[in-house]
Amino acid sequence: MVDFSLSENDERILDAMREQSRVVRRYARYYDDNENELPPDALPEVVNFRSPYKDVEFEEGIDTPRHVLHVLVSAIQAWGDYGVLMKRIGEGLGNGVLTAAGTDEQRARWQRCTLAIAMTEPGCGSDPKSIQTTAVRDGDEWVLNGEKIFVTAGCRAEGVVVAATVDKNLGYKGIKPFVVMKGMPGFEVSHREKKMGIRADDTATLLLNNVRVPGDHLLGACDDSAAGFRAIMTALNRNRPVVGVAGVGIASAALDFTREKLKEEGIEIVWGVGKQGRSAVQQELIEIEADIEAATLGLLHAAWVSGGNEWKARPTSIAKAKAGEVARTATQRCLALLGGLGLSREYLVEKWFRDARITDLYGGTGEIQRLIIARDILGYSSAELP
Amino acid sequence: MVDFSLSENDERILDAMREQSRVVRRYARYYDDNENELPPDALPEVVNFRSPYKDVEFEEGIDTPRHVLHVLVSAIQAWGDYGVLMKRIGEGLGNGVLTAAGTDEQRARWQRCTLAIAMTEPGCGSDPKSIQTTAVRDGDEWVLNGEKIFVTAGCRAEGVVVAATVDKNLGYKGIKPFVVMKGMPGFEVSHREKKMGIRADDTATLLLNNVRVPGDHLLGACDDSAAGFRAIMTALNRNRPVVGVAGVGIASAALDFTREKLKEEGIEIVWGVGKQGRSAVQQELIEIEADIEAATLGLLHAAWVSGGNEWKARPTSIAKAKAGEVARTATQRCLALLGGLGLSREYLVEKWFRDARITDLYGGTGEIQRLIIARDILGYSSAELP
Amino acid sequence: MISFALTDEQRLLRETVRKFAQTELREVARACDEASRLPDELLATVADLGLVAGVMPESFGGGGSDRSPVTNTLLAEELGAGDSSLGLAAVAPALFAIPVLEFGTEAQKEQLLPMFSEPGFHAASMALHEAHFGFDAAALRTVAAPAPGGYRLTGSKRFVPLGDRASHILVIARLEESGLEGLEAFVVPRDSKGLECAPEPEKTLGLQALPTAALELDGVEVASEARLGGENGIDGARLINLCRVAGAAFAVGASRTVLEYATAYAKDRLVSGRPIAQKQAIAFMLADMEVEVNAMRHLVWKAASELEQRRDASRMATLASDYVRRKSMEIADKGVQILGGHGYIRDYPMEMWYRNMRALTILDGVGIV
Amino acid sequence: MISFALTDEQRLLRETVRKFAQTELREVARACDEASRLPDELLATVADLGLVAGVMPESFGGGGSDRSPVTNTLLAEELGAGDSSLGLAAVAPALFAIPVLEFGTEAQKEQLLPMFSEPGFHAASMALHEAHFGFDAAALRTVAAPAPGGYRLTGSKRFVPLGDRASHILVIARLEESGLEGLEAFVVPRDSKGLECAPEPEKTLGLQALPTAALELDGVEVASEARLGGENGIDGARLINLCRVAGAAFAVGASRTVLEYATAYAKDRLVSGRPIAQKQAIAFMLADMEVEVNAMRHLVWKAASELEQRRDASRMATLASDYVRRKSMEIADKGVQILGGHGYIRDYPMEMWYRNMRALTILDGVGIV
Repeated sequence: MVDFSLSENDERILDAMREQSRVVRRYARYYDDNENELPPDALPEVVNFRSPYKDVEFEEGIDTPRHVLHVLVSAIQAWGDYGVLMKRIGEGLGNGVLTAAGTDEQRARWQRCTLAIAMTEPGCGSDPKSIQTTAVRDGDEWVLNGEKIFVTAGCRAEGVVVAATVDKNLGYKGIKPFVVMKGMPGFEVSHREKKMGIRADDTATLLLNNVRVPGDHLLGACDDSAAGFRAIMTALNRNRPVVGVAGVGIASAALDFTREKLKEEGIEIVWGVGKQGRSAVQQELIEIEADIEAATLGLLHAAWVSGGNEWKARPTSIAKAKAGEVARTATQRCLALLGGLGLSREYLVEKWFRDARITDLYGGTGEIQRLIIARDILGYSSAELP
Repeated sequence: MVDFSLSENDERILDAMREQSRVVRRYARYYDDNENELPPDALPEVVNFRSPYKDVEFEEGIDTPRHVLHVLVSAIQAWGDYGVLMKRIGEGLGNGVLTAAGTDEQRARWQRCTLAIAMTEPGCGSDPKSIQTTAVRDGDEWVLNGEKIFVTAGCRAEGVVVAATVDKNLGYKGIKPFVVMKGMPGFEVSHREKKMGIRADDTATLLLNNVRVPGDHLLGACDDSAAGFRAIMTALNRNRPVVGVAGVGIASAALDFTREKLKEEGIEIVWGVGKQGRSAVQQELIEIEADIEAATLGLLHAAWVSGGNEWKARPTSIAKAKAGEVARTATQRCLALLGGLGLSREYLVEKWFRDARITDLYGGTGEIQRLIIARDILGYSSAELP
Repeated sequence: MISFALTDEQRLLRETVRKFAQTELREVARACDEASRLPDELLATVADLGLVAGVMPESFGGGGSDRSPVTNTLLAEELGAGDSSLGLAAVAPALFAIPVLEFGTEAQKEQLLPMFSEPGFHAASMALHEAHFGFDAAALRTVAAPAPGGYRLTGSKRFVPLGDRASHILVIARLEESGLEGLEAFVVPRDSKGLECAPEPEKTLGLQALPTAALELDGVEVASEARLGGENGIDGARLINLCRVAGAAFAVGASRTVLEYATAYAKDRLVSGRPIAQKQAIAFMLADMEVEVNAMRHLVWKAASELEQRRDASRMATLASDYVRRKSMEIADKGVQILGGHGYIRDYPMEMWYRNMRALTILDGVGIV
Repeated sequence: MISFALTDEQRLLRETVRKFAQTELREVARACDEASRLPDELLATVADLGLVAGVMPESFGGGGSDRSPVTNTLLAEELGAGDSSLGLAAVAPALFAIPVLEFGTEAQKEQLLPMFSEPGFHAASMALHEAHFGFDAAALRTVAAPAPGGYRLTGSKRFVPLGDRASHILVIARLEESGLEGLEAFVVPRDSKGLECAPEPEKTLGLQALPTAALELDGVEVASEARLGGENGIDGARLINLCRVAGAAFAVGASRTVLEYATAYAKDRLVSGRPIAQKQAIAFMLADMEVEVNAMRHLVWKAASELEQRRDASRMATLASDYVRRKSMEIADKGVQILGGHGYIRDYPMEMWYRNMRALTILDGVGIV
């Protein structure tokens, strides 16, 4: 039955998350101001909090499936802050590649490490197939050379799954995942990016200068299948809905703030009144609220149809496209409604404007999502619709 | 000196045009309802009116240059009606091709005839180079075969300049203009298009079935230069600003109507008030008004920089792109502001909604204009940005 | 719990209505639009489908299905996808039947509902829209003045669906308060004294196959029993929300069809030997349309679900209808743009959808879930 | 007569300012943004350019150029194209000097204008924006109450450009009427009793190189001679319009630079060996930006021209500023999108422009033409 109401258990979980997020938010300005510091893996207040799901038994048929509810939980997390978390999980995106492409032995060896993924390069934007980082076999070892940018958690991670090509003639089939651990000679974190927003976030540029890794650091087999490449792409794509959810979380934070402050000035939405009876500000608030609601529902829908398995491509791209757009425009419009005061760093709303902008850029830009959607509805390959 | 004020003479001309347009508008509904009838070349009231420019001496440095003022004059004409005119000029778009490409003899022979241009075909949309209509030399004659659609004034015109290829291998250089007069065996007006709007307008589908025309009906030389093709394109492009101007004229008609009717209901724009003090409807009226103002200024600017010569490509495409967009959205929004009553054929505003939609489709769609603009600012050829 | 799952019954019903809409509505849509004609045969088929009778209580001869705004929303999307004009006509009697079912006293239900379960199509309607520009349901001008033994209704109504043939019309009027809370509904038989009911004076921009009427109420006297819900009256906000969601659901369906048609067209249409769909400018328009069809549908579902659960749905109905009003027009606009000149001529359906979409998202009170 | 022609003088001046803005402003813009720093050397150069002194009457030692909001609009575009933050700082004294020139009594002009023609940069400013959310110049909360021999000013002002160093501040307050008509301006020296003038408590999202201050006016007493224009006061609507057009003109310049930069980037940036500018998705964004930069500029010019001719420019100033507020933000947004990840990191200027654009189109009263 179509239903969008929350059960008591659902509400308990969301309330618990909200409580954590309110605490997290106290740290938001600090790590925005001090971008050279990384937020800790856990905040001091973590002792007072458990996972919001803990102590809440799942009731089949009454409670929202956890993989669906998790959209709202994660949105509330980002509503608290994008980069500061109450407690960071030990996994990076690279752990997904390890699980998917690694042998049992490889998995056993590295599964306790936090692994990032290093994919993007200065010369390849949205096209992973044009990777220039090379891995050349030399006896029992691989020798890696190249530069990787926009590596999420690249500073914090203990190791990195580096996408490198063993044979450019093979195209994407030649691209293999290599585990490169921090401290290996020639492997260096060049710098943490200085960004407009999400400054608590750890985005690194990595340099590989004749890094020699043992032969078994290549995850999976060195054949001409695309398995390794696919494992990397799948792990990266897993970030897509996560970024979308963060987008609506940040947008909601901005709207909540805007509503609250305008209410203090005597301006709020009166529901039920037709357009003729609304003020311009009320109308704009309604439009922003509808956008956020639509983006949230899109993400819930994508989670729902994916049924707890890998996120399905089309609904996820649809949801991500909308969420990325809404995160941009909602924060832009909220600031305009608030007037000059919203620009001041006294308040977090100017930070949300900066933070939100990332969500239409990574996890696949809005343009990439639209390409995926268009190809899917048209039945086109990427060659037919490049 | 930058100036947007109108001189007394300017105002007299515009007032004279407005007066004519108010009369023309009385016929608008009739020819919309009776699309099988063509409006007459001149309305009965024509005896009371002269050209709005008549009797107004031009004062250099005081009056707006006529080629610039003509943007406003034409907009007011379309504000009256798009398809019904007080008096139709004897020239068609094809006469421009005759003038540009024809020999003195050809010009002398056909210049008094109204000539349309037949360019578009069922299989070629925005790409004139893929024309399928053929002209094959047979002794002293050319034998033409093909189908032409969306021929403006195709029913009314006495003759048509048909774009046909004499050699497909030559590409656009093989495309030549042929004068085909009504009544020539094998030349037939298949039908007048039944359209959503601009129903007084004469848009025809023409069939050429072994039409034999004398050798000298090819305008200009039958060499492998692109002169003939260019003459056709230039004549067609001349329609670009005309269509844009019509767009703002129709949009203005809709806005004027909307303002008037909402004012009767007590709703009108109060200038000077900030966004915080406006109603949603006032805000929307302001946005529509700004759009129309911007589109109008763009057309005035294009006319100004073209200095009375052929319209310059970039400013004209910029102006046309904006005008086409505004014509669509302004009429859509006006109807939404008016509520259900605006949908009734008791009023003309629903007709303007239909009429306006053409202006982003012909004279080059909005997408074609954007391609032209993008190529120009990027310095790309049509091969580089197809 | 959050769920996007339809019940088996909903799936089945949706499939039936989809088939009907995609064949019987869509096939005749253009001819009916051109002729402003609603075919009697079609109404006979509609009656057989039992769209209205099905949800009437068994005690009044109906099918006894649960009252479900969500189910009706699903069906509205399908009807809108077939043809909004004919689709609205098909379910217009619900404009009368559903408010009676929801707000009527037992006596009113007993008196007024059985007619919808009788064989054949029974036309009844609701009169909400009024005869002035900038209409706002929250600022109604038609008034119900208390009169001896009942009320006196005065006002001008427009665009009453099937007003040309409706046996009864539910006239929405303001009793005391202003705003949506002040709305009341009165059962007015078409032969009432002081009631003038004439076909709309002119055709409308869109929805041309849907016959609509203009009503003049010149102090029409009705008994107090004619007030829906008796002395308690109706929940005016809920009535308007049910209508707003219906209009939005029709627009979702119409938008879906625009997208499907434009997609197929863009793949077929060659320029320089290649389909225009391979141009990013076109492909991205299609992608945007797909994104928005989904967004609109989700908002409408959520609003419908709140109505189904009898929560206060004013927020969601406002968000959904306002969003759909903007986005569905953009979708139809893009549909026309993708077809180019073909989007402007009546040999293709797109221009009709462009007109219908504007009408659909402006007219208040022509559908109900 | 309608004319888009600049005078020779305007061309010359524009060329000078363009050169200055494209080199001296643009080169240090990023460093100044990161450090929230306004270099003194820059202000010295600005003083040499005579942007403010040039338009002061010769009798007060100025250049005696005609007062021309159009010229100032052209210069504002150039300064915005170089760097909005530094550009606004450069012409901030005009926020004081121009209102005095326009509305001041002869005595006020004689007293207050000569300082702008002295050697070096003379800082003065205007205080319009207030310390509450949803600020609206037409609903000012700072009040001027008549007091013996003058007025008593009470209120909280924010974002006063160069408020950290201004010798005099023109405080905008409401005297009697509400709305723009009720606005009056009062000359307040910075050492006035009851005036607290502190740097903004925190940095702002954008325009970080522009020092701004917060003012607390706790019953500041000023003599009646401090009221600009004497008993006739000022034309409040005109003052606000002059400010709105200035903000919009800066945004036009900033938008132009965004477009130029994004265009060059898109041609340079290769994906799969081809420039991204060859993708229609990117190329169409650039085309849209070009269309809108032109549209914005024309609206701003028309508003400025009406101000120049001393017509009632409220309509055009509203249209222009409202349009520019929406479109310039979209342009900066597209600029970021075209640069992708590079649009988000501070190694590239685009993210700064994105922040500046939002600030520029929101802050009322930081520039004047």
